[in-house]
Amino acid sequence: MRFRQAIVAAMTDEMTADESVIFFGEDVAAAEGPFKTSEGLLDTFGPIRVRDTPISEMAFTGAAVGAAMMGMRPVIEIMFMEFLGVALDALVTEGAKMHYLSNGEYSVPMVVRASCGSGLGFGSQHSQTLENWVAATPGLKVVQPSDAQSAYSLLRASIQDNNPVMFLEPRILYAERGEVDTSLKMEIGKARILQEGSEATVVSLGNMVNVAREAIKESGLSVELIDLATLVPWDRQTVLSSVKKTGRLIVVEESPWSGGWGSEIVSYVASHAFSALKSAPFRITAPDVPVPYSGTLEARYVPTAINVALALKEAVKENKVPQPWWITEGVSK
Amino acid sequence: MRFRQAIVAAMTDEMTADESVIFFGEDVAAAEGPFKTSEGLLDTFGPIRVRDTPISEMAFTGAAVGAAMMGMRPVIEIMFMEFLGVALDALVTEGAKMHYLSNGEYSVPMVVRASCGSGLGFGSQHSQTLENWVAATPGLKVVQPSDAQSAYSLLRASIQDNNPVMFLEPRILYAERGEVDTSLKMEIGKARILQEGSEATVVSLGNMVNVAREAIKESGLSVELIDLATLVPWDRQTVLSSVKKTGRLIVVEESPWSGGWGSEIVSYVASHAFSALKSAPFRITAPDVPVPYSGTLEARYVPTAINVALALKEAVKENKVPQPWWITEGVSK
Amino acid sequence: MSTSLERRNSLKTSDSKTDEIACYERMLEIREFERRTNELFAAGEIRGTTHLCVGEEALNLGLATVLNPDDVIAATYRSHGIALAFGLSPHSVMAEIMGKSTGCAGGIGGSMHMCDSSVGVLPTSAIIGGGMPVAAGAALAFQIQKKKNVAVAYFGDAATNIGAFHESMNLAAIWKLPVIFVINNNVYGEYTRIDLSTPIEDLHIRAESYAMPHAKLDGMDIYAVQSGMQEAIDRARRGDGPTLIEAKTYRFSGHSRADQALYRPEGELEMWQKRDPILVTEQALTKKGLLDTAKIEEMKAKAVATVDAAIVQAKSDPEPTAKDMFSHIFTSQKVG
Amino acid sequence: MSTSLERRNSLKTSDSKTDEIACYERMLEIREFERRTNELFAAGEIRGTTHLCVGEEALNLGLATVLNPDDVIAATYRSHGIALAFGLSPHSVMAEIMGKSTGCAGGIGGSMHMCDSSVGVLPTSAIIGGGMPVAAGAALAFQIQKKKNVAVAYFGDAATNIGAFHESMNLAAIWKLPVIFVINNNVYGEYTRIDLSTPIEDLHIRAESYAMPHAKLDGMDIYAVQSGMQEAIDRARRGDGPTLIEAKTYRFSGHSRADQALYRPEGELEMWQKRDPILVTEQALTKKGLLDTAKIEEMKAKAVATVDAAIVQAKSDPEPTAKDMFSHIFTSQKVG
Ligand SMILES: Cc1ncc(C[n+]2csc(CCOP(=O)(O)OP(=O)(O)O)c2C)c(N)n1
Ligand SMILES: Cc1ncc(C[n+]2csc(CCOP(=O)(O)OP(=O)(O)O)c2C)c(N)n1
Ligand SMILES: [Mg+2]
Ligand SMILES: [Mg+2]
Repeated sequence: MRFRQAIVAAMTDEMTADESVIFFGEDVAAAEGPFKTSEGLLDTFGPIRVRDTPISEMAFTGAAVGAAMMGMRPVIEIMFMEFLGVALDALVTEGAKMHYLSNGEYSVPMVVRASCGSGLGFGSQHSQTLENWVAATPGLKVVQPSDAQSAYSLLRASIQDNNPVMFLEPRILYAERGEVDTSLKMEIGKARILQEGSEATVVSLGNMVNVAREAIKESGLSVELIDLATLVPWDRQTVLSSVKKTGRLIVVEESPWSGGWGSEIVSYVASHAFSALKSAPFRITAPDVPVPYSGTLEARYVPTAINVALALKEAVKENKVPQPWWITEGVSK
Repeated sequence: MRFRQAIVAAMTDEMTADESVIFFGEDVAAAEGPFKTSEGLLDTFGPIRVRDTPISEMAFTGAAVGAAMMGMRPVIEIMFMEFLGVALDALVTEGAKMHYLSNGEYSVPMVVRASCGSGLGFGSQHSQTLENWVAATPGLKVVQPSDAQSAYSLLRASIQDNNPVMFLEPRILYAERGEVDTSLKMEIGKARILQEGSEATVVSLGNMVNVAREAIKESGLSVELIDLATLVPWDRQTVLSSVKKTGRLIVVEESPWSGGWGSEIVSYVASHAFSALKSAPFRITAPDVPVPYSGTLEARYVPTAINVALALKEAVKENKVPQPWWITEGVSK
Repeated sequence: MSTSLERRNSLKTSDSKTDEIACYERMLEIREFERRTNELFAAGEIRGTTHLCVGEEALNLGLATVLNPDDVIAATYRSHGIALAFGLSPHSVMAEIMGKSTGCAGGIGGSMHMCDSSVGVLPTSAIIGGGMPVAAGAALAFQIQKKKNVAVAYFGDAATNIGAFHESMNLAAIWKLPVIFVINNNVYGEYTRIDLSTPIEDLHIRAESYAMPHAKLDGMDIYAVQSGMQEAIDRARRGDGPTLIEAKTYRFSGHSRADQALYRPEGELEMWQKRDPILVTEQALTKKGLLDTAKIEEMKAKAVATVDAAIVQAKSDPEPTAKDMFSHIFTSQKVG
Repeated sequence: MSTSLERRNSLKTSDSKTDEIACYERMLEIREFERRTNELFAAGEIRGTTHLCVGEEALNLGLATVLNPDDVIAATYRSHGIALAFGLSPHSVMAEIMGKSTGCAGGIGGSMHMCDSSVGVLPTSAIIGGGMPVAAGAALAFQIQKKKNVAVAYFGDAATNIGAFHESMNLAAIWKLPVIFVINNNVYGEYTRIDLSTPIEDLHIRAESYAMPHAKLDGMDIYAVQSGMQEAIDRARRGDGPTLIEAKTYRFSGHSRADQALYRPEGELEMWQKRDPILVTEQALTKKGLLDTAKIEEMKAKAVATVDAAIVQAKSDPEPTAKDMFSHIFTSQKVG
């Protein structure tokens, strides 16, 4: 099934299994979601549990917090991750802190689904991944699937989780197909080793996992590919073990060079597997620019398989840290 | 003068030098600022240029963007950094992208001043540093002074800058005194080497610079202390050169263990000064918890000079990466 | 020691006269509590910040008595009075303010963060507007669960200028949620008089933007609060949706901490002091023959003693330990 | 090639009859532009998304003619019509939509991000509510600079439920800013009819919450737009503060991209088509003897040719280069 259908399936299965799961967002009910990620939900579960909201992200995100505290399991959809910019307080400063501030008396089992990422020509205000807005929030989990299977399994796990979960869906994947075994469970906080390898470890997240997979193939090297899947709390153990085995770490990410999530991984590994490293760990990222609209430029914005493959070869064969393309090409510093 | 007076002085001097500088925020005019960071400004510059706003962070942050585009140089005060959670869009998604989206036709010379940090018993929703909300925003500069002098010089530089600047003021420093030479200029993007050393490089920001300074003294080691001062764009060159000289990097930060800004530094240095590193670079951070209110706990929340000193010794003398206290004490994983 | 629920229920017994006196007594307790809090703060025995509820006791008690313990309230940092009225003991509130492990939030929250799930006090928010959508969401849960409970969002006059107010009101109206938005219009937002930040006088008319019923009531008079609120609560329980209530009160103290409130126009405080909610209740009860001077003195002495005992106990209570700081980050169980 | 400013000024000459015809012609241009945009999108020649302005041409032109080129407008993603009306050439708008370096934002912005400082078109925002405080801020600058200029915030009906609307209105009112908030009430927000998200019918009454003057006007009639806006603009230039205007229009197209708008009640589109702004203008001008069938046909043909030429040119224009993506992140100079 398609990635977006995996979302629908996970929602359907959780709403069937648990009456307390409710769902709301802009145009998610009657219109079945701007990205068709809620096809059939209104029909199946009715207008009490599946609701369209006004354009009021602060109100409906905060409402999810309150409903979760009163025993429901709300899932909400933030159409584009950027829209959390008008509602961050409700999630990060209220929702994520309620369990703590209630001394454990209330829990906030809610999921904020948001589409993210570039590649579809939506321009600077509708194309970022923005993990950084939520990643340093004790009390909030952050999940990002990379294919239909993980979308299905991780969304179910997120809905079942008793804590607030930010569930980031790479928009470019919605139409992608993949096998989905609905009996397969995945745990939040567990990375997936997608392929084993001995010469380097590549850690990635979301759609960059697919870019990395292609790059590894292209490179012809023996590279271990880890889909982080959960960014908070991330699977330090799996990554560390892998790097201790391969001796090299490359993070491939869609976020900007400055401030992107990959630094967290490189930094931790540099601290805790230092002596195992055969060469310098590094990140391959987007440049420090807002996402450009032009198709030609947007295609260059995120790391490409070709670039990643070249970087992998440089890293493994020459123990080098490749410069980003904008530096080698002299278009920026 | 006190840190907060340095803020007042910088504001006064810029408002005197440039008529286009205006200032608004909650209770900044008649009441002269909740932290007395605008003493005398209303009296001196009058109610047209110095204004109290309603409690409407989204509106007045966005208004600063619009006023900046029309030739003013607005400075606004966000009383506690957390309040940007209701206004992030205006700064990050509008203000920081306007120059880009106008193809260079408009500029947005504005400064968002915000108090940040823990230590004063303000609890979970009024004590974070939250650099992560703004750090991955191409188009936005992020500055954080560590003493009265840098508060003065960097605020002036920020107001003179033609781009949006997030100016983070460690609240705990407001009452601290320090020498201020008003003729001293500091550049955004330049780190300050506060003391030279040969055995390790400590990189820090804001009030943690002071903690680090004390720790270094306490440790008796020869440690180079770098006050990053600007987080975006940070001074990669100064940090790299220092680490190449000392062979060790320790970042001391107030943000949480997961997602804090220090990873950016450790990651970059691990990538670009790998062979110069004598031992693993690491971070000393706050734990992954919301800031607790209790004075006893809050005192443990941020790195202390004693803890940092111990860590420095372990790092330099034993080439070890010390575990954070919550792990050694077994109170958390 | 009575529980929060018992203390709450003690305001609503089978005898309405007893209840009236109990409410008066609780108001005295709040007043005394805030007096001592202020003193302790000035003496440096409390850190951080505090926002006193002096002048708002009638509103606090009015809400506590018209709501049921299984209704919920999402209030603000200015919430000692709400907490005490809703049933929390002076000890658990004071211990919280002192950061002790026996505090209602284990000393983790502090003065701005009161909480007690047994009487529906949701963790109070220190962010303006933070609690409004949360209250709407709690009401949504009640609606879906087909419960008759209601949620109250309780906030200040100046908070009506934040975006969350607008969005929450609209959402509540379009979904007909059983939520009551209560503006505690105490005339000031921090150091700014409401008329300097807001171009209308009667804030409750903002409900018209959402075709929502609205009313103003005298927040200095507990009976006015009770009857004004009752209508809104009945509407909500009936399934007829939300209401915006504006309670006119006055902030007798400064905004927080050491604020001397020098920005107040001359005579304003004195004018409002004539309508001091405790005085108003005292007069009403005296008139009804339920109180006399002796009884009043006795009750005031009792409030002094109760609060003092709470402080003594809180002072000697243990601090939370480092482990407590890590206890409630993530939970494996659904609670609440 | 005329500049944006010349194209803008050509709508406001010394001869009002010429102007009326020029406006009609521009409306035809917008209509044809959107028709072709839709076609190109369907044919896969444009990526991303587009939001058409069909049905809103009278409002676009009304605003362009009552504002001066040194006034500013902060509009939304639905802004091809605003851009063209305000003076941008079909080529610079189409090139932007096609992501070419000759586009008004250098191909960096795309369909949702129009901009031209020479005629006061601030970068349009793709975030609901994003432009409202920005417009208020521009007005603040004008006020402080003692200029007589005004700023317009232009947004949709559904955008009146976002927090920024409330906050910006209140701020503008309390500071008496020369800003006009213009609701383009085209009945839908995405796929949702406004009455399903908003419990009132006349959105402009929300101005009462800020003691702000407000009015409704017929957005299908350029003369109604002009006269309704003029009063608001005069008020702002006089220093008497902001106004909320609700222009009633109808979104003849779907929300964006491939939306077929199947959610529309039967007959609704047809009803509104009778009030098609181009038809309305055509009839008015014909009645005044300024237009006849032949002239109309000629002008329509001209619009077709103009837009076609713009598309042909835009197609052959160069793509931006990698360097362009880095050109405008930080600036060393104050511009604008
Ligand atoms: C979003 C946000 N902005 C600003 C503040 C700072 N602040 C705390 S209380 C307050 C005044 C609130 O006034 P009001 O709503 O009237 O409530 P009162 O304090 O009078 O009870 C302000 C501005 C905040 N906590 N949150
Ligand atoms: C904060 C935010 N929330 C949601 C969206 C997604 N969105 C884009 S257009 C739109 C509908 C807006 O409707 P309206 O304001 O009536 O304007 P119209 O499109 O009809 O011109 C929505 C929900 C957004 N861009 N920003
Ligand atoms: Mg108030
Ligand atoms: Mg609309």
